Amino acid sequence: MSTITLQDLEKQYDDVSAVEGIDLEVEDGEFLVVVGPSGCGKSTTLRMIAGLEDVTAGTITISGEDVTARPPKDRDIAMVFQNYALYPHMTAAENMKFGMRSVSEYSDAEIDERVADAADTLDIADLLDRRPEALSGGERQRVAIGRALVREPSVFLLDEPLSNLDAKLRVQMRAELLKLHRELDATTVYVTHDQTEAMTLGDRVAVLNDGRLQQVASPQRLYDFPENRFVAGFIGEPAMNVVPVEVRERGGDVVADQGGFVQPLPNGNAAAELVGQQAAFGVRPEDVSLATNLPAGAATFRATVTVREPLGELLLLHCEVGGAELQVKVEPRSDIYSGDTVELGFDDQRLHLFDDTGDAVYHSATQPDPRQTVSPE
Amino acid sequence: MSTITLQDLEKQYDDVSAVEGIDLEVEDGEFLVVVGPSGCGKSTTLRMIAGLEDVTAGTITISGEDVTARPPKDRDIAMVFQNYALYPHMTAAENMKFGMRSVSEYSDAEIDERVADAADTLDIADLLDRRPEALSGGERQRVAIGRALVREPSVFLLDEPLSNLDAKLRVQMRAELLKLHRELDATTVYVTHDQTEAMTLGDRVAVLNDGRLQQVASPQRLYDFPENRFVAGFIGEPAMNVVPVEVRERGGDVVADQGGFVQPLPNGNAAAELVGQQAAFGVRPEDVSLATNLPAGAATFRATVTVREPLGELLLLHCEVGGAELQVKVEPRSDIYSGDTVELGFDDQRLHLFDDTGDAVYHSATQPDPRQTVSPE
Amino acid sequence: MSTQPKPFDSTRQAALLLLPTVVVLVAFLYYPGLETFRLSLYRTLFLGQQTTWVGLGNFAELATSAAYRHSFLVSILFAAVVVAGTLAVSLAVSYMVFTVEVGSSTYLIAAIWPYALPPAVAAILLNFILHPNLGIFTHYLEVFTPFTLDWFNSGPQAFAVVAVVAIWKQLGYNIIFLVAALNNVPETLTENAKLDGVGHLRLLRKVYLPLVAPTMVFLVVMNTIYSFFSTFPLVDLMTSGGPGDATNLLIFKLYRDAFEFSSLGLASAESVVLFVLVAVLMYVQIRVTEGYAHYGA
Amino acid sequence: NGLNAITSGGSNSSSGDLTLDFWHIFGDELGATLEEMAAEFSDQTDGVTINAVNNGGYRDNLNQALQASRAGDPPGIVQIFEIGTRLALDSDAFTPIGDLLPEDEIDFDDFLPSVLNYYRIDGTLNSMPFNSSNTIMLYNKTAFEEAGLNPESPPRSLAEVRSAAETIVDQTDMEQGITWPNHTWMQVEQQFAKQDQVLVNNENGRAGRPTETNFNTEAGRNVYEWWKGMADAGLYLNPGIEAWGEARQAFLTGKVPMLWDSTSNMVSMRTGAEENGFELGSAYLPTPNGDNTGVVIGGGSLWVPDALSDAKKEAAGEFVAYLTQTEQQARWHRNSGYFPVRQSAIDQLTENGWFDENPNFRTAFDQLQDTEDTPATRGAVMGVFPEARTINEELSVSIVNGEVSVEEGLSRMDTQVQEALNSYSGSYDGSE
Amino acid sequence: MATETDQPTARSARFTDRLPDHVPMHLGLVAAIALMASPLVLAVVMSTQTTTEVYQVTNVGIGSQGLSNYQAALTEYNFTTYMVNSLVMSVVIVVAKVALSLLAALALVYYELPYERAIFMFILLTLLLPVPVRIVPLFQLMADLGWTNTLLALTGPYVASATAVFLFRQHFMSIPDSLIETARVDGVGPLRFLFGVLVPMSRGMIAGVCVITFIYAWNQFLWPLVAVTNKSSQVVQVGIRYIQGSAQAGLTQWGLIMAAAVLALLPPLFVLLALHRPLLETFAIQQK
Ligand SMILES: Nc1ncnc2c1ncn2[C@@H]1O[C@H](COP(=O)(O)OP(=O)(O)OP(=O)(O)O)[C@@H](O)[C@H]1O
Ligand SMILES: Nc1ncnc2c1ncn2[C@@H]1O[C@H](COP(=O)(O)OP(=O)(O)OP(=O)(O)O)[C@@H](O)[C@H]1O
Ligand SMILES: O=P(O)(O)OC[C@H](O)CO
Ligand SMILES: [Mg+2]
Ligand SMILES: [Mg+2]
Repeated sequence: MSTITLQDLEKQYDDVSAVEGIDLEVEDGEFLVVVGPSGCGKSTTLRMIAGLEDVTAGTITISGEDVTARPPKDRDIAMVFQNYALYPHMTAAENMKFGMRSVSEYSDAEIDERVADAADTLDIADLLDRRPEALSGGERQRVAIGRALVREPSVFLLDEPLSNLDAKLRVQMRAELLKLHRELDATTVYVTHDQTEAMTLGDRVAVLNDGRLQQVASPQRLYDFPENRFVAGFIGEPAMNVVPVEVRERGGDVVADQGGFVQPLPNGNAAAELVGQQAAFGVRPEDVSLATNLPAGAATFRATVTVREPLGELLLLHCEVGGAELQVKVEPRSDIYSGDTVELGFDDQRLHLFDDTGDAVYHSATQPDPRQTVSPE
Repeated sequence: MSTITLQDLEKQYDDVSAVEGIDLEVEDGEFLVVVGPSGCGKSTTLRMIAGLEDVTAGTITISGEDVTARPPKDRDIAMVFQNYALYPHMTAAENMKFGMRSVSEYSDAEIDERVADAADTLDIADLLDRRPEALSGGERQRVAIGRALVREPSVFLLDEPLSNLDAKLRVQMRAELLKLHRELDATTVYVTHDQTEAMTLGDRVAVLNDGRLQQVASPQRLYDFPENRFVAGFIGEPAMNVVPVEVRERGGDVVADQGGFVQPLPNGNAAAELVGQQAAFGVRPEDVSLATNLPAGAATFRATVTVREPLGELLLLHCEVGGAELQVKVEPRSDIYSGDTVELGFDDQRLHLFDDTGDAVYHSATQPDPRQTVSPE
Repeated sequence: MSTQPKPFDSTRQAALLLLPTVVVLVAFLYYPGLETFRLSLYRTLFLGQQTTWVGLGNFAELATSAAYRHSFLVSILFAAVVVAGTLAVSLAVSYMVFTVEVGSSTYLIAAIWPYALPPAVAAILLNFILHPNLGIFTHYLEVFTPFTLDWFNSGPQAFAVVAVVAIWKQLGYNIIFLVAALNNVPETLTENAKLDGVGHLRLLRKVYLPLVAPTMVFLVVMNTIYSFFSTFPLVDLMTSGGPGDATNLLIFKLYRDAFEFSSLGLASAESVVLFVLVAVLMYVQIRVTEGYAHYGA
Repeated sequence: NGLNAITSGGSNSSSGDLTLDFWHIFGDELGATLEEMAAEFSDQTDGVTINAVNNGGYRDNLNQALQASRAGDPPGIVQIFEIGTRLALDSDAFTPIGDLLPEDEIDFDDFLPSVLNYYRIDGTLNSMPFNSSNTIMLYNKTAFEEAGLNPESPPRSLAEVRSAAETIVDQTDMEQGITWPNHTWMQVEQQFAKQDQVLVNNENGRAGRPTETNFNTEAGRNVYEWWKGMADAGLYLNPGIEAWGEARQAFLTGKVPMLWDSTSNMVSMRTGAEENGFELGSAYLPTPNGDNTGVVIGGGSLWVPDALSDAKKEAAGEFVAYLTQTEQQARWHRNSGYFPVRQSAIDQLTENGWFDENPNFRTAFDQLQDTEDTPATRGAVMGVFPEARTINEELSVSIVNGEVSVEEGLSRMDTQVQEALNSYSGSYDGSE
Repeated sequence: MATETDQPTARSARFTDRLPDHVPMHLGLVAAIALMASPLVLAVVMSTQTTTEVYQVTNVGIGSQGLSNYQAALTEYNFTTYMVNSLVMSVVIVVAKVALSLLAALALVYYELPYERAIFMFILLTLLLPVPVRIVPLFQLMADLGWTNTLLALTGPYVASATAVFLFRQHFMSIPDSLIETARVDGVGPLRFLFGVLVPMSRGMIAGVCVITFIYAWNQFLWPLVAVTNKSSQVVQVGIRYIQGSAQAGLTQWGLIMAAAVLALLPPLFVLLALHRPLLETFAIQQK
């Protein structure tokens, strides 16, 4: 049973407040990804869990025991660092053994066996005699994971373990990590700033900004029901379009009036209380379509294409409407060029409104699918 | 009239063959992007054009003159480097003037005027007195471009000019570069390893691998009609699925038989000559769909989902079929989990076959749209 | 700099690890250093066996002694010549080593070896090569130029010869640092200048020199310290301070006063003067380098 | 053995086996002779080994000996030049030699009085005279002949030196007329003695601590004005400060016909002249007007450090006595040119016809014999003598090069040496 | 090779194009280096000559003495002893300095240490106290300790050093934090950490410090001159002084002196050439 509980965790450096009160529970066997922009406190949080960083306030519990004051080695954790932290002068095997040798409780035979096991699991048995310099990025990565494995910790902590790899390798290692996690089923906290990693790896994803937890949820829920503008903007590439609108009532419908377009909001009663107020209207580029692709009767409006970016699988249009910019994903082979005027409309099941504090006050989709709110499988 | 012609260009380092015979014509005013994986010879090619690197064999012609043996300063080119190469002890203005001062032909007044013009164009007039350390990444970038501008060269060369910028800024600078190019209309060669940059910036894109030119074409054509497996795999993310098939005839149709699926190939006569042969069958993840989304009567097959990667705007499924893996992009909120069996089918207008040398021998789409083969606008 | 916790926290262990170093420093550096100050207030005879308190008398004596003032001036002049000469020659050589594309590393080794040259050996070699009667350089100098070399008797010539030896010996050290500094200048800056057709001299003056300025400051200080402190063997083996006190550098005078003329107190006062000198130099280095810090690669 | 020596420190002795280092200043043949003598003594003396070590020149030897005494690890016997006598004495680092000598073996009456007088201060003999020299002039008879000068009548006065020099430069290939190392001993100490002028007051420092110096006197000016004139006329070859080797080399290789030199090196000068194929002549040291009150003895004496154990001191005393035995002194003279410090050795050499066969070796001896015993010829005594020499020699360069006038240079010598004297006596709180 | 015949014009054009730029550089370098090396080359030549040959000034051929000047220096003029002494001194200083400085840097960088900055400054400040600034009391101290003429006197004052501590500290601080943190997570002890991680990872730096220290120690002149009065304990640099002095009597034996000088130069030169790579890297850090 290895759960991790953070209670009101805070970290204050001399003049910087890096983490400002985080409450978070990581379940046994869960793969939790912590994501957020650079400097938001991800590493700091992870390092406090590892015991590498003192805690300013709050408590950390691992498997029910308060470890806040314990040195790292007594927390039964293993950590994989961004740059792998392999000792350059030791072979892969020596790297994996070095830490264990510091603990007298293992016999040499035991150590050898564990290393062999880990090497098998990671398919690096024939690399064991090489020094890191003779290993590729992905291989180093696996040795680093192997080093964590041999200690059979109850918790794995990983800090951007893929960010030093090239794009191809990153995709491949991502799949391997998933597979490995499925085999081991160890509680894992994984830090990254890459949203693709976050979305694909996490059972749940914790979004951090400015030292504060923004939202913890399954990946798809995060995408569909961002709890605030930060999450909405951070998850998704290109980012969600967010334009200022006035919420009005028009013929019984609640509408968002931007000037360039007036968009009826379904499930209006959720939005009814906003009537008469300014709000930020959010819609993802893939939820804006050419009028021709919309069901008949949908509200449309005209916009001017300013930039055309063919991305191969799709065409990204930067359009100007009512003084705001909207990015729109359209069919890749569309005959649309900059300067053209296009007729657009929104997918009215994918609209969001944020109030002036940035909190989401309205999603046009009603209920999140229950299967997306719990850990899957 | 500034065209660049590379004829059979080669570059051999002591033990590495960096560029192995490139023939390429860059038209006057064209924005050509050279893209390829790391180490493929992009920078080397660019540096040979600039004269910073000796040529092992071949010739370089600029505006009709053979410049192969000329020193850089006599080639009428300007180059923007990845790290901007600004002199740290000079202000932005001094940086822009330094090179011109080395050439006696300009008077001080002329130099000042040109700098002022360039600064206006780039909107950095109020930064001119600052040292690089006091400029942001994007501003440095612009000063570096400004330094190239003032020389009014007939050719601009840029080597990964955006790679030191953060993601947001990169997108923004991309748009500015496009705008600038439209204003100046100067012949430009732009090196990047980022396919998004290549696709969005280039009038044409030259794909390089292992020192050899793979294909030169407009971005969308590159995406839709890759001339070989390398280009097919390099352009597009995630990469095109490529699985081995046998080409057979079945009831008058030419079909690709993978074992797990048998796919009829439209415009069969193009594929007819392959009948009886092994080939590599290529289809992009977005061109595989759930059977429910296909027109009635389309060929379908069953596959098992092994990995489910929710990417927010879509769901990437890794499926197993006939022993091969297929990546499939489906609706983001689909209720499909790993372990599920799904019914899939291909968009039969987006199929490709490659022979065992990797060359494309068949595209199911017949004619590329003519507007995509010439430089647009 | 980092508030990050350190892996070990036993203060006792740390103290134990530091102990040997601290003991040696206290015993052989701080204690004698302070003792120098104390001794400088005494007049002593015969290697310290007889002492009398004279307060600042020794300093007063130094201040009024024509010989000492002369020695001071000679040392300053010497430092100026050595520093300027060393930097000029090493900058030229370093720039060439840095610029050539072929054989750069071989040239580098061939240029830095004087770093290993013992000053005593340097002195003795040039003593011979520049010998007024036997020196082969002297011979050809006199054959091919109107100059004659008689530095056993000519003060200015002796000064020049010792300076040449001092510069020669110090070249290696300077070239090591300058080539490293030049190599630290991003290559693209050079390439950019090539595109613009910037000439060598202009490139050196306008680009490299400002960029390696912090290294130059560092070298000015190191070379000054060198010319004040490490040139004893040169003077001792080549000129013994002569002729006519022309090469009587402070360090040599200090040695002589202490160990030849047995004036330990006076010599200690001279040491104190030297100490002030190093302190000022170090201070200057820190200040000036800070001023240049923003060019840091 | 280097490793042992460096790790174990100085020479230690155990179980009665005494090893004593004898620090001398000689390299080459002279050093070899001393080593031989030391070895012979060691062979014939049970339990004592003398280890002769060339420890550099006179200045170094004295400095190192004082340093070593200070460090409590002194050598057994130290050779110190004559002008270091006062300093060595004041340092309290040495035992008066008189106390150590085996009474019966030493007959002081047999010693040359001029030598004994030099080293006896306030009635005590502090060190044992061993190698005594004085300054003579060597000249190239062959060159004299070639220039039409009488090789048997060398110049006696400085003016004669100049005219001989001019003639030879005129008549032969030689470009300069004379050389000698810029060395106070020759240009000042001997020249003052010859003119019967004391260098410092209080009877040359023998009647009390000196306080004043007499560089800028007629005696000094006589010499320096002539010297400056020679240099200006290009007749003086300046080999450098205390540059014995340079000067000798210039003379031997035929660059100059005349050389002022110490007698100490007669043997090698004889060989050198033979090798270079000219006939060597020797003469009294010429003086301003041919005056010849006499010379001051030079060379060195042997001192025994006080820090030694009694047994070692005793052994050192025995060795010192051995070195001054008639037999050894005669042998020492034959191998060097230093004149014997004992009459009996001179007698022995005379009897064996040595002086007849080697007239050049007699010159020094005659010059000494002709010397009147005056405060001037007894030589100056001062603690700052080594420093005074440095001052004199440095300023001599300036005078000869014309950077300062003779007057100015000499008066600076007075000022600077007097400053040194003041600070020396000011800090010395020893006897008197 | 084939390209050469394919593209003769291009290639030769290119070559002449580079001529004006690089040929003068090479010429300048060769000249500068030849000038810098000439005294040494001449010394080697002269060291094989007899005194008579030396005195023929323009005779720069290999002399007839062969190596006998070297033999004489080594056997008759004590150079064997001096060289051994220098070597022992230098090696002791190198080993002790590296060991002490590693320990001190370990404490400074990896221990929770009160007054860490103050201690570091305390060590750094000794840069203000080169030997000449403290030579008189240092000599007296050695005398009082009875260390004069011993290895202790020659090495003691040199075995701790601000520079080495500074360099090791700097290097330790450049070791990625994550490596240290890995060790923390594993609970690696200090000595195991030092010898298992720090030392192997600092090999280049240690080699560099060894070269700097060796050359520095070997080249010491003033301090041995003062601290050693006993010839058999003297080091080779001062040995040069003796051999020059001993030639005072007759004709200076320059051949012999040159042989001695070459001997005194060889070890540091060899060390420099063999280990110039780590030396250069180390210097790169020293400058901050
Ligand atoms: N040792 C430290 N001293 C002072 N401030 C620190 C320290 N370490 C981190 N910080 C600050 O704390 C904040 C959070 O840092 P942290 O390393 O946790 O960010 P992160 O989310 O991991 O960022 P990245 O994605 O760039 O790794 C940042 O503002 C950072 O500057
Ligand atoms: N100076 C050189 N000496 C030897 N090989 C070199 C040199 N410069 C480049 N190479 C080699 O030439 C090949 C091409 O290098 P180039 O710099 O052109 O690659 P690139 O496509 O620009 O890669 P990247 O995207 O990483 O910048 C590489 O294999 C590289 O290792
Ligand atoms: O060379 P020496 O031994 O004759 O001595 C000359 C002087 O007297 C030394 O002071
Ligand atoms: Mg981080
Ligand atoms: Mg590149």
